[in-house]
Amino acid sequence: MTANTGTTVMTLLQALNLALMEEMERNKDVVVLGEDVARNGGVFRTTEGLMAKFGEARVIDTPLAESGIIGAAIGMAMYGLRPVAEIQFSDFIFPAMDQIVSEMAKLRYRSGGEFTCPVVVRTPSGGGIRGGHYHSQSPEAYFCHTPGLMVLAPSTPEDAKGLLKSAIRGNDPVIFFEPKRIYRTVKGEVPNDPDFTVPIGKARIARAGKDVTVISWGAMVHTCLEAAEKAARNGVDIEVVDLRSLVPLDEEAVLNSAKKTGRVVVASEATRTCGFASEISAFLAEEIIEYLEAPIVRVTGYDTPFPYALEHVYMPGPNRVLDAVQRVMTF
Amino acid sequence: MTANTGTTVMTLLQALNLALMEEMERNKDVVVLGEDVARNGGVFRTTEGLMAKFGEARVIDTPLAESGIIGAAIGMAMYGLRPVAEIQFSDFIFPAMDQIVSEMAKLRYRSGGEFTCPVVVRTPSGGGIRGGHYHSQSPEAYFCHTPGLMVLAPSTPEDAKGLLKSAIRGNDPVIFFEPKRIYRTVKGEVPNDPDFTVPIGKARIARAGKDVTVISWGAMVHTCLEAAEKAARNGVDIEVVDLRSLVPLDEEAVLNSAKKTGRVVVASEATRTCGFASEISAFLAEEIIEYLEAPIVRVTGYDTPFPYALEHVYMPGPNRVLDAVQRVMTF
Amino acid sequence: MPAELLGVFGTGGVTKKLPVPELGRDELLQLHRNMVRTRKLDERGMKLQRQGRIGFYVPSFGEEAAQIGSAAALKKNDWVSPSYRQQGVALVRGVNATEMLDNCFGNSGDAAKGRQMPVHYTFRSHNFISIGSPIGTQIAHATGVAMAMRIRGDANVCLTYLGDGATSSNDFHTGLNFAGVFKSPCVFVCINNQYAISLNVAGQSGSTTIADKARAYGMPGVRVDGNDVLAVYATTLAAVEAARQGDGPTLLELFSFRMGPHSSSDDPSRYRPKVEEDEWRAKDPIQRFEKWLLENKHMTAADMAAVHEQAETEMAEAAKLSETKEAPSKDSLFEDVYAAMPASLKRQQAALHAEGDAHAQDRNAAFPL
Amino acid sequence: MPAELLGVFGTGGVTKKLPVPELGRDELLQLHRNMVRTRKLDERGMKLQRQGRIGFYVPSFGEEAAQIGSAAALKKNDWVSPSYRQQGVALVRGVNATEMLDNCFGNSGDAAKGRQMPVHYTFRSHNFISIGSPIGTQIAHATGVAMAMRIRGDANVCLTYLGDGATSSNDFHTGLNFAGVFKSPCVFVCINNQYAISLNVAGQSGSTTIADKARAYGMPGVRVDGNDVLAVYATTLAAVEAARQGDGPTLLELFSFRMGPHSSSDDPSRYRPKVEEDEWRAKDPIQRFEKWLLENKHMTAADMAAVHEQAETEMAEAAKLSETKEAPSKDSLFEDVYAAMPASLKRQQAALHAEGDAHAQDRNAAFPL
Ligand SMILES: Cc1ncc(C[n+]2csc(CCOP(=O)(O)OP(=O)(O)O)c2C)c(N)n1
Ligand SMILES: Cc1ncc(C[n+]2csc(CCOP(=O)(O)OP(=O)(O)O)c2C)c(N)n1
Ligand SMILES: [Mg+2]
Ligand SMILES: [Mg+2]
Repeated sequence: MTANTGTTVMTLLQALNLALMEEMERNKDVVVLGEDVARNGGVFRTTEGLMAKFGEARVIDTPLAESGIIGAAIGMAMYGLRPVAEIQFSDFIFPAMDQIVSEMAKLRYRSGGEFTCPVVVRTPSGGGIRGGHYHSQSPEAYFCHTPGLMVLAPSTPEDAKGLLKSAIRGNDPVIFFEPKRIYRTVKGEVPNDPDFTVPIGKARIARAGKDVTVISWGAMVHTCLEAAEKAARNGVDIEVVDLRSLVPLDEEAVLNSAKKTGRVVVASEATRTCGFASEISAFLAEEIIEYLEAPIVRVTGYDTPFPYALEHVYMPGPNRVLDAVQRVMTF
Repeated sequence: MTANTGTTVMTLLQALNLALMEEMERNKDVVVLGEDVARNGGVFRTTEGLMAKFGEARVIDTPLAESGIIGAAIGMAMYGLRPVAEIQFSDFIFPAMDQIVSEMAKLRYRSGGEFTCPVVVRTPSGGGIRGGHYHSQSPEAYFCHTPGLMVLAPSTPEDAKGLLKSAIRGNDPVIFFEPKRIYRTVKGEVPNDPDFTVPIGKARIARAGKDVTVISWGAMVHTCLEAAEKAARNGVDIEVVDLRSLVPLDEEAVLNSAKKTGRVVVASEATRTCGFASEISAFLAEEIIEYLEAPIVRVTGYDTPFPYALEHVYMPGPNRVLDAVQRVMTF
Repeated sequence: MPAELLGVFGTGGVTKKLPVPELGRDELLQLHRNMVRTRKLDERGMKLQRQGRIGFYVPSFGEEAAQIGSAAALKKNDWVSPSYRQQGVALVRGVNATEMLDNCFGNSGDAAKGRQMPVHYTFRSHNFISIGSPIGTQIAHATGVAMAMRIRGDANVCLTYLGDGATSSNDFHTGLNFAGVFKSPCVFVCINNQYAISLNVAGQSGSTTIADKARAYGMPGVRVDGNDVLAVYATTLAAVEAARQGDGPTLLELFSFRMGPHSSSDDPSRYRPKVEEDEWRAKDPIQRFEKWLLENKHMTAADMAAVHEQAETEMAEAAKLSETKEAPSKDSLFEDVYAAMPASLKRQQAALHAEGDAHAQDRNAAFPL
Repeated sequence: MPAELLGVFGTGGVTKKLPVPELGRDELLQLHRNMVRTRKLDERGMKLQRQGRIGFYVPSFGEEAAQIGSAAALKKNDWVSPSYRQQGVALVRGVNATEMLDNCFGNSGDAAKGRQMPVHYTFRSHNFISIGSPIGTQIAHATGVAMAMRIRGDANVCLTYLGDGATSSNDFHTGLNFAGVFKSPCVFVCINNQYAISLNVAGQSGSTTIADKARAYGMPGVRVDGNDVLAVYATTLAAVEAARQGDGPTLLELFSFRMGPHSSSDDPSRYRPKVEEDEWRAKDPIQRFEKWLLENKHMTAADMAAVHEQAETEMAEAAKLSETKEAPSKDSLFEDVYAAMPASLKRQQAALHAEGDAHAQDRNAAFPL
């Protein structure tokens, strides 16, 4: 047991594991279910140790059916539990799409608030692990386009822990995208207080700056920060906004930063057309176009399936972000 | 048999039925499958008469499983057929999401072009028939965000026929959204020539104008045209761009109109966040922001599930389009 | 060897006769009364639709025994995960007709706040889960509810209803498979009315019976004459109590017939022979039960007439009451999307208010289908 | 009564003995050779992965009889809809090892143009469908291919492979259900290796056997000793020929064991007892077949040693060849998304070119997992 004060340095993966431990400890209605989550502790080991501690009744290895995982989680939630469902890779969320879009997202609304659906769907997302087509995608936009769902995408251990805890304690369904590429490489201070949470719907200024606003989320935030360090050496001061929460969006934080700098880049790994980067861009073009000194430039994955051998060409790196920054600075 | 020259006035529904008749006649690899499409002729009667004419082997009533319909259609297409699959309402496409996103869209790419997937998925879409939550949605954005798919959404009988025929003859998978609200109410001249097609990827200027560009697709085009007539009476000259094809997008047509007027409204029935309206907006804000005299305003459904009793409040009508036009005109 | 067809009345192709279940006279009359109420509610719903007073209706004609007999086997704390043809089940759970018709009118009295099409009910206080349109999804929910019951250690059961068409859905497979693995206290009641809109059950699956599908999930499959309310009651009770005692789930096939159209939008003459309908009209579950009640002297013809008349009046009055209630407020459009309204929805709501009544014209436009 | 376990060798829990199928010596040796080649290919694949030469590998250790025996029952014009553990099947279809290892290296020789992870093959000219990772989807494709064969009037059969885990997927249900309804010429071969990553088959489904699931779809279910290549061959042939003659589909359960890890990323010691692995090592399908071949004097020990050595050399040389081929071109990133490249992709491609080599640094960054 860690002390209730101070912080501990840990990886993003450890922070997630700790969040699950603490919430299961705190509330016996919290249950975990998914493929390989119990005995095997998850293919990424995010649920390691949970079965040993909380037993097979609350940490459940399910058959291989995402539709069943989410469908069962919805039923559990209606009965009063707080299921945390794992989808092994976010690429495999699509067999559950009907349960998520037609049921989970609409249940509160269509029942006039009689039934609620506090299910948290945790799912590792994004590229950079040489996973090719089906172990690399960033499908967050599908869920952002589905009213009734909250969509979270933390980038630091602290936020990962704090947001996962908020999601589990909240009363809405949440799709929680975990940046698997940086599960083990990004470390950071995480508050020890088991009641530490991060509020849903608040962005984080990952780096303050005055020349250009770069908006991002998930693993890509680190790419943007790297770009910002490089730019600083060339005298360009980038503000990096880490959205953390895509839905609900911290509109104020986005508007304020964009108004302040007048130049905006939105960076995301997902394919370009109809991605969440487009939404941010459209929001700004509708709300504060008069403040903008340059086009709103999107840095994204290409409109192709996710490749294997050419992954490193496909994924936007810091230099691609810098190209966009250059474009908006020199417009 | 109609003559090969001239035109015939018909409803959108009749135009779709005729397109299916002609393509099945033309190529015996074309088969139709779906729920209630054969004996019953489709719940909207779009496939009426096909079974009588082409037999049960080519017009197939399937069991109740969208995943099976699309999965089987993919297999058929790989073997060399050209299946036209019906999803009874676009709201019910989600059980097939895995087959569409993970398989249909990626098959050509992931096989290096060895396997192709010329499946056309026809599906009635949109609100306005008092269908509530599950018979009214406009889910086109999910598919626009999925590289490998073409996404079409005609608004007139001529385009409905011409685009469906192009889709069936083409070699890519197509999601074909039919504007069910206007199946029977919109009539128009349709060329008799059985080889008449409308090219995929070309927008249509539904109404030329010089003051404001209003971009739309599907049934909403008619709402925009109605708004344009009203605006004309007040001396505002609206250009209505009917995209017809969302993916691939006629970028040139969109850019040209927006540059010409400098004021853009994008109108769509779908929920707002991450809708295709946002994509158009983001595209313009990235490519030609310097031409714009005003914010790019989106007129869309609200970010709620689709309601029943208040459908008429939810759906954007001509006056809501006019409010947006007013906003961009008076900016 | 395919599953046997069980029945108490012993007619209609039954291959194995069951004993009459132990039920007191009051209970028998209650079954009868609810079957008649269901019929009358459906007649009223269809009439309201034909008159243009409500937009849509889904009758359950012919499925009264299947609904009433099965629902009667549940206890108050048990849960129901219904599909959209379960108005009779709701009546047994204690819902009153006005609550249902409020939904059909989409008025401000509707628990779903007028947000769904008619017959998409939600009755939380009756443990009757909100109904959606997508076929099959409720099956997996039932399994989840039952899993939760076990995790909590509650001696409750979740019973779900599904059609023959729904047996083809993804969630039939996952719902039954999960329940089989976790031995969840769940009963899967398939009302096989032989049609999924226009598709006959023979085109729905290659299996000889639906009950036979249970074997794929390691659970018992039981096939029952679904127009025999006593057989439905007895077999459901056995399955429910087995589930309650930890013996795991059962798949129950209630073999019946959809006597009416699929919904008020449907025209069965396009796809099924009249003789089939005539044949099944002779097996009307209410008439069969009434015959048995008369023969066994539980009721007189006069008693029955009174029940019919009361139910008729009940439904007429419920309709009258529902029709007077006003529409939901514009503000309700934005509520209940989330527990708390996010900034984006507040802005959208404010924009709607700003429109004022300027758009009344849009709103009153007639819809074309 | 659950399905019987059929076998020719008659060991390993077999409850019903089958006659030795009529196969000439060449055919027997061909089965043996392909089993050994599969083993050697897998050993090579794992080695290349451990050496860091390829990024990932999925061995099929223990499933050689299941793959080779079943694939040998097909004709050239038949189709295969595989999952990701079917390298042995590809060898039988006539694919050479270099074609496979080109895929594992993701090089420009790969038919999939280096776009997929290792072992995700595509061999159009061998009627071997492109492999995806999502579990189960290929099952519905097989049904569609078979439906198309019937529509075209071709006397071909489509055979699909799936794991025990895949029996829980949506598309297992829809694929088998559609095939049952349309009597499609399809054979569903489930290689029950008893594990889906860490989950034992007992946790996958409540049904006693996988073959038992066939009844839900009105098709025969056959359970076979999957480590007995002759039994696999004989039962698959019967199913394939029945399908070809219009008698409809069969579900075949090949009962086997995954002797290796799930993939090169997996560590089975976390979730399964060593004794289980030891027990099954004694049932190694290659050893069992070799024992039979020796006993029946089809081969000598020296013959066998030669086969092993040849296969070893074949795979080593294939790997050497594949390793020298260069990476796919940057331009290939944008090809094959559509039949023709749309304007948006042309712009994206042009932007990449405009970057030139400025981003070499991004591209050479090591990946952290
Ligand atoms: C996923 C999905 N696909 C299609 C539909 C359209 N649809 C509504 S009811 C129905 C038939 C259902 O048949 P069955 O399950 O037998 O129930 P019944 O109507 O006979 O009670 C269909 C196809 C739907 N609601 N959901
Ligand atoms: C839809 C989907 N969910 C999860 C996964 C991750 N996954 C890959 S293989 C596997 C287990 C498959 O087991 P089985 O079907 O028995 O095949 P085997 O690996 O034993 O050959 C899982 C869960 C996936 N690929 N697809
Ligand atoms: Mg039915
Ligand atoms: Mg397995």
